[in-house]
Amino acid sequence: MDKKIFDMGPIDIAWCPGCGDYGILNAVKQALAELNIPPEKLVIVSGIGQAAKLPHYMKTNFFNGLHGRAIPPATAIKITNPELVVIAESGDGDIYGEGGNHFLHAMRRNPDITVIVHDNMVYGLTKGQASPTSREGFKTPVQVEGVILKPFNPIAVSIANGASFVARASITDIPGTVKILKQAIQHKGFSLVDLFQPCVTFNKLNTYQWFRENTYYLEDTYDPHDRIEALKRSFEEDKFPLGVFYVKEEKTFEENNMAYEIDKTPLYKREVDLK
Amino acid sequence: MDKKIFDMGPIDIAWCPGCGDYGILNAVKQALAELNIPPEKLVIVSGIGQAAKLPHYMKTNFFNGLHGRAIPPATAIKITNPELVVIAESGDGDIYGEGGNHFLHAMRRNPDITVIVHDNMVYGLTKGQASPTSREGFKTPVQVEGVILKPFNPIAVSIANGASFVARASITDIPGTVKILKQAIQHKGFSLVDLFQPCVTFNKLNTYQWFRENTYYLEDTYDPHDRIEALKRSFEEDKFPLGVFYVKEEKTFEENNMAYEIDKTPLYKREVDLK
Amino acid sequence: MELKDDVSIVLCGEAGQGIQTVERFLTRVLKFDGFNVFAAKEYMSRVRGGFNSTEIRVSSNRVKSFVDRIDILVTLKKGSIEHLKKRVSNDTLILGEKANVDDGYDFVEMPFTQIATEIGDKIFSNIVAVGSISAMLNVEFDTIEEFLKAFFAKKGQDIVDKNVRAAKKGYDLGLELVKDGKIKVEVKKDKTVKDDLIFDGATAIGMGAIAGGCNFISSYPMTPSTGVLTFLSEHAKEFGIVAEQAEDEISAVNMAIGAWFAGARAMVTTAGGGFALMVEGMSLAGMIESPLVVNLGQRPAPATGLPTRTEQGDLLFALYSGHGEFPKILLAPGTLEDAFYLTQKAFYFADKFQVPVIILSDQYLIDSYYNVKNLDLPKSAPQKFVVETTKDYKRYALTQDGISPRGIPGGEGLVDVDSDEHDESGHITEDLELRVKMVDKRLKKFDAIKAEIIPPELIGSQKYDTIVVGWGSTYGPIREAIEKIGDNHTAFLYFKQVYPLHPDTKKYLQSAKKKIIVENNATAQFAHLIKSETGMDFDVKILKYNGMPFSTEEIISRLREGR
Amino acid sequence: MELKDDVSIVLCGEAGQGIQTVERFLTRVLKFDGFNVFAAKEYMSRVRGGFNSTEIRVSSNRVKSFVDRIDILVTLKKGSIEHLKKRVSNDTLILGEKANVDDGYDFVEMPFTQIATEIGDKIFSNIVAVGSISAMLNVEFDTIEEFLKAFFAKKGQDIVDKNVRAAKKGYDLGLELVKDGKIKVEVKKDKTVKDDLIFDGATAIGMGAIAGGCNFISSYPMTPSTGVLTFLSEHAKEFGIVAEQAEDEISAVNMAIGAWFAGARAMVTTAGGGFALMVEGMSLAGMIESPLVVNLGQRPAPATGLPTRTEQGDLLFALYSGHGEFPKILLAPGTLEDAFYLTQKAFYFADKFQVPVIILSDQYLIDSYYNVKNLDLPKSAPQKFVVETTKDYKRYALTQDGISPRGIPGGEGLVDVDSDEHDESGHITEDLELRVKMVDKRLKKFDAIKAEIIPPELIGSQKYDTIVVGWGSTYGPIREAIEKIGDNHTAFLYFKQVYPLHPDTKKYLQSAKKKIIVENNATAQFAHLIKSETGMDFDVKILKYNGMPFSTEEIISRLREGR
Ligand SMILES: Cc1ncc(C[n+]2csc(CCOP(=O)(O)OP(=O)(O)O)c2C)c(N)n1
Ligand SMILES: Cc1ncc(C[n+]2csc(CCOP(=O)(O)OP(=O)(O)O)c2C)c(N)n1
Ligand code: SF4
Ligand code: SF4
Ligand SMILES: [Mg+2]
Ligand SMILES: [Mg+2]
Repeated sequence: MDKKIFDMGPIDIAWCPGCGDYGILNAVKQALAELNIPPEKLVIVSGIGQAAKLPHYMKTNFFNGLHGRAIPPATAIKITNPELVVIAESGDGDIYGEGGNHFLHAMRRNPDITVIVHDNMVYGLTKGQASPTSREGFKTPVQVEGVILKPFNPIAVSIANGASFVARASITDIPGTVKILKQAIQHKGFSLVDLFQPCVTFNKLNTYQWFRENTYYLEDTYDPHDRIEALKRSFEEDKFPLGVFYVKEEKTFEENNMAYEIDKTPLYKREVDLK
Repeated sequence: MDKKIFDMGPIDIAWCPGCGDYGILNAVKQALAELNIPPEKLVIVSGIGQAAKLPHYMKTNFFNGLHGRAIPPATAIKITNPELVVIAESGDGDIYGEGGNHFLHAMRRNPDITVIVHDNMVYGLTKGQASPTSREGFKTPVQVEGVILKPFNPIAVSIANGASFVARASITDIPGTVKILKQAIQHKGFSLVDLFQPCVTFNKLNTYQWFRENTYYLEDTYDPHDRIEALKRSFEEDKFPLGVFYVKEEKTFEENNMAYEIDKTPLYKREVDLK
Repeated sequence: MELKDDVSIVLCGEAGQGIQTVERFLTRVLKFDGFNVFAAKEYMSRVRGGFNSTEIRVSSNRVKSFVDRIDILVTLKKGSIEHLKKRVSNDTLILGEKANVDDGYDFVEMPFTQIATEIGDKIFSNIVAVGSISAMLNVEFDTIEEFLKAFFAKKGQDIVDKNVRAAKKGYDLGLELVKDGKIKVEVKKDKTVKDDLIFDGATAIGMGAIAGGCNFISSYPMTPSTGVLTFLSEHAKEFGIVAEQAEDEISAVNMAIGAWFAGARAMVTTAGGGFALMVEGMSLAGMIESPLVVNLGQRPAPATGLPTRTEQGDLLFALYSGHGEFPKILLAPGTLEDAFYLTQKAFYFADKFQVPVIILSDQYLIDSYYNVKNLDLPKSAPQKFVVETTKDYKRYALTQDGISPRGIPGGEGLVDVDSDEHDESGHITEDLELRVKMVDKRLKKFDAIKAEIIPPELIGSQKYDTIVVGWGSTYGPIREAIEKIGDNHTAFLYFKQVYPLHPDTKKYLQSAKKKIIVENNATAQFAHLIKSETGMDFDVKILKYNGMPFSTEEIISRLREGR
Repeated sequence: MELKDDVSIVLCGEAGQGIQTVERFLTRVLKFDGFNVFAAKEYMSRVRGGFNSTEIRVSSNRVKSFVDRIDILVTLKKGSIEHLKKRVSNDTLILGEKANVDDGYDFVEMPFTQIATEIGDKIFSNIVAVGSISAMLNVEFDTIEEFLKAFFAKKGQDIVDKNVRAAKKGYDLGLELVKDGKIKVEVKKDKTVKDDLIFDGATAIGMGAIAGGCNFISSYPMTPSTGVLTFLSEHAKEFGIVAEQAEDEISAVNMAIGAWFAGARAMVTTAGGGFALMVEGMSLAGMIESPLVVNLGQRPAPATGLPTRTEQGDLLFALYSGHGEFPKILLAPGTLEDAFYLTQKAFYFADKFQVPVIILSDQYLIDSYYNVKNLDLPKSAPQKFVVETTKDYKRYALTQDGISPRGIPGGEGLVDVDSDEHDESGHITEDLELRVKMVDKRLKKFDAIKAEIIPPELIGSQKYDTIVVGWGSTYGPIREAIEKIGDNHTAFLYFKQVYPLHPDTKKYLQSAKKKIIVENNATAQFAHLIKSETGMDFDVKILKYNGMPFSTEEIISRLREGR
């Protein structure tokens, strides 16, 4: 399938020139096209932020909800209509900060959704405050002497918390990112892709160059089925590993749900029978 | 110091006869007494639930706030007056469920507070629905065919998320619990004690006997400074290890805070100087 | 003592003693035997100990109200009489075992436990009690036996037998009292009542939801609203309902909105504190024009307040919930029948107008039950307002009435919704003229909504000079009070939809010399709302906010005192 | 063209082009040179691109209002004129570089970039522009030079020189226009203005907080409220303020309440969506009687709405925020001075009455600034109402006025607070009589609060027959409009405290033949509130809800048209 099918034609995109989000928009379209997922069968759920504007820039069904709240509607949409491909996509502040509790518990349900986090280590739309993944010492108008909180490690926490697919990508390598996104979307169950994205305007610390210099791919021999090994690698921060850290097969929220025990027709197609 | 100093005298306690919370109340008083912490210098912050009623049953300053919200006030109280010993204590549903986002991010600040979670693997006060730590298959009036979510593992998540002190205890052994509580309170920084507590009324699965049979203490030779080792042990669930899984020395939120950079007097004692 | 046509039996003891069981058995047995029954409970926020009580009214006519009067008090724990002292009078017949009766009161010894132990286990004492009380009310023993057999069938013959024996012993005990003339009860039976339904408010709302096509509920447990989640969970499999306990109320409301987006019919059930966490979601529903049904089970606040008590304190909070300006609908059932019909209607309103609909219930309504002469279930599946989408589909197409045809993803067209201000296709916009169009569009829906407002019911004299206004769960006591007062110049105006306010409201009030509002709160919130809409004041405000519902007697006396 | 006494200069270009810089420099330079300045910005929710504009009014008298009129438009991007077309007239002098001017408009070529490049870098073009505009207003060049030297000192001599050269070139360019008679501006200078302060609404609120003794702020970033968090963060070290960015708004509000409990003076700053997540905390503050100060920076909603625009749409939402019934106070500054004094006052109210106090600001107020003739800072540290506790201390001791002396932990006594209903010592209770006492206690505080309500200000004719009512940020345009209309029968009643409503409100309204409300929202929320309290209606409702503030001209014409 040609990724043009997702193109909006000439529109005004609100992102800064050079923003990593353009690359992500491309990679997402590419991955979906290669997987032959048509816009009509796709729903992208986002919160609020620069990252969360992504669905506005491609042809798809979308639910651009509240800041921090992309995952609950995504979970509900998937179980209401399992025939849809559901992607929750937003920023690091949105999903790990405001939405942290949903992030934590959604993976326990293991709905078959893909969560893509534009991790630019900053709050972009609100003009540059620290995000949960901001590095210690990162200076901002609010963290005037630099961040004193330990950065949140989404990879380690997700693995420890039993997520069934955990990966990290960096948009500094689009083809590599497309490959990872495809695996994530194809994975049956909750999949997380923490996606490094340079914010050229508010994050002068974690730039394209920084991400290039501070990342590398897990070697081909790496086995993503060993949880402890995955955790070891997730703690590496001198250079951040990219790739799929951890995968496990597990029944999904939809498969386990009582509503689908007797009848498999999607919820939205059913009629109540009051007898 | 004699733990009687915390006694309220004859009061009507709302807990069920035989509830593990009585043991916790005892253990907490005992630990505080052995550490010579007088009621006036102590603040217990709790949320809402059976566990959260604890501060009402002992002489202490307390802030019995909202369900799920024990940790934010505890963090604020400690930094406003670092001279106080601050304990946040509540139920598993309260701290891991409703309050999950605060749990996740508070440890990144590393305030010098102790978080004690009465982990009875059920929502007690609301009459027996599943909590985040409920075991798969646990049947309740809401989870009629049994819990389908993977149980939340507070120990693993806390270690992965960089908490500076992570321990588990079981009130089926009060002396052992007192020992762990003392270490937690003495630890300078954020300390978590996930405390197994039988709910004799609504949890017929995880009983006193179950907790006794399914727990054991980490061996004396165990070194709590190795994060990977700690994680390995945190995943053991055939029998749950008790004791201190992980410890690390780290500057606290109070020590790092700009408000205390120039002047060390507790916030509450200061006067603004408008020059 | 002699009791005629209307008997109030109260059981009081501690949490965990099985009062609920007695209540459940007794009310059902009585109904099966042809009695009209009403039951309401009052309990503490604890699982064991303390003092809980249940009132069971048995009556020759249908009754739907709580009364203070206690004709027969069965005390299961010392301290019960003290706990109920305001309601116990010299006419109250006290039954119980010596150990469980407060000192200094005449009572009739009822050796429930002793009998139970003889049969084999203390736990049978509840059944013994059921037997005794049934006898006093001259219930046929067969009815009891039949009921127990059916109820315990699965438990095996032995259990059945023991329970029947226990009931029989208790029954005989009761008969003695009657023989000894200690008590004489004359309440008419009505064979047809046998086939009535009997359920509580939580069930009424749950059934109404199913009738309204609800197939998704995401909620977080919170007294007194949890019963609705439990009810729908129990029926999840048979009706194909996704019943999810969310990690918090924020997730619950955002899941429900997501579910509607994909084509489900979703609701949430919660209480004030949980609803407080949902108000951002209310605003989201308002902006993306999503249907949403909320059962807001009110309880005394602020904050945690009195978790297991009742109050009508969240009306204005619910009315203005959510930042910004958008339409919403507030319903307030005063009877179990209305709880059923209004919940069903809530789904219709939500779906048709694409707005959030809040059902303002409360602990009193949710926990009380009585026999209902069957509900007329919808003949057909509920009307749905979802349209098939075509290639050129625009979710927010500007229309005459402001309502844009609502499609769901999966069809030909793309369905895009946005919490930012958006254009017709659902895409974010900063076009300030479009902003105005969209605000007008959303607010215009009020006109359509107003065309279908459920009118208030006028009860009592049509040529009134005194009008008593009430909303929601105060219906029972007010109605009974008005009937008991029975003069020809007082009427009761019962609002089951409190917002938008029905246009006739002003007319109704203007034709009264004296206007009285009755509310189960401290600040007369509905009076405030009425004034903000009509400019009219009430002469008398009868308010109650100690956590208990109004009783019939209380309304009568306060109407007489006029305060 | 000739301009006298009041000039409106608008700069328009895309986000990231440095309009903010020009604004900051120009306003300060002008003030230093003795001009009264006012500036307000209008921007899109994006970091780069789009169209943002800033209006700078330079005037012989102090001005505090946005005007539609544009005398001089500096366009920095093609499309700017289109973006502002409603405000551009034939009298508008358009300045810019050909490439940045929409086709078909007369304009004066200003080679800002070219000059800048000559100097060494395009970035200097902003300074060139500052120079040119200054010249047209006949600012002394020394003032500019002085300012630039001070401003760039740290950056080193070379940067200073280049900027001064850029400014000079721009200045000469401006002078030419004046010489060529292309423009002639006569605005009086006032030497004393030189020493005025100049700051925006966010700073005013931040300074007011510090003056009120604020030493703790926990918040989550949200436009337009973030500036207050930023301001206090910048001053955290010097004033000893804990300024914490919370993980979410729920944490923020619960931290703030915890901080007050331990003895800090805390506030939160947020917008509607964030406040929605804080309303449970509002209820908590109400129940445990904790002081709390909230800056609610309003913006167009529902939901995300128009994040960077302005609106007054959260009044009723804020008023009834939080489940249950408890007192709160709502303040609404209309000027920067009031933003300062009211925020300071908010801490006094919160601490004295132990209630939450909400400051209803908005994007327009927060982002606009003008020169202020110094604020009188409190001579002494703010009054505090915290008491030393003794052994027998009871946090909720029942008192005459309902206010219990508030102690903090660390003293002799124990300080216990509980979100459940509680007894005097703060312990959970189910005593229903005590419940009533505690509800009465909390509500009784209203009496004390009402004794200190800040009265509305009557502006204009004292013998009015037409009264125009406004609240908060509409002050500027309404006041200027009334002054310009200048008849002797119209008055403006400005409310800076909107709740509780001042008792004279009714009197003020009754003495008018015609009552007009002006609100920056779609549903006239304040009119609604006034009616619910006084029963009085407004004859005319002048509402605006496209995300822009009212302009002086708009108020004038709509007052004339009466709609
Ligand atoms: C409840 C709520 N709080 C705060 C905001 C303001 N807000 C909008 S986007 C954002 C954070 C953006 O950061 P991130 O999620 O990392 O996305 P990015 O812009 O960096 O892509 C915030 C705090 C909001 N819209 N809603
Ligand atoms: C916002 C909010 N949601 C829900 C509730 C209802 N509630 C009270 S306690 C509780 C959970 C109790 O479980 P847990 O925290 O594990 O404590 P336990 O009773 O088991 O000790 C809930 C859901 C509440 N009080 N507030
Ligand atoms: S601010 Fe940062 S994240 Fe946002 S669009 Fe610009 S570069 Fe991208
Ligand atoms: S319900 Fe469970 S947790 Fe609560 S008091 Fe009883 S035994 Fe303890
Ligand atoms: Mg980000
Ligand atoms: Mg629990």
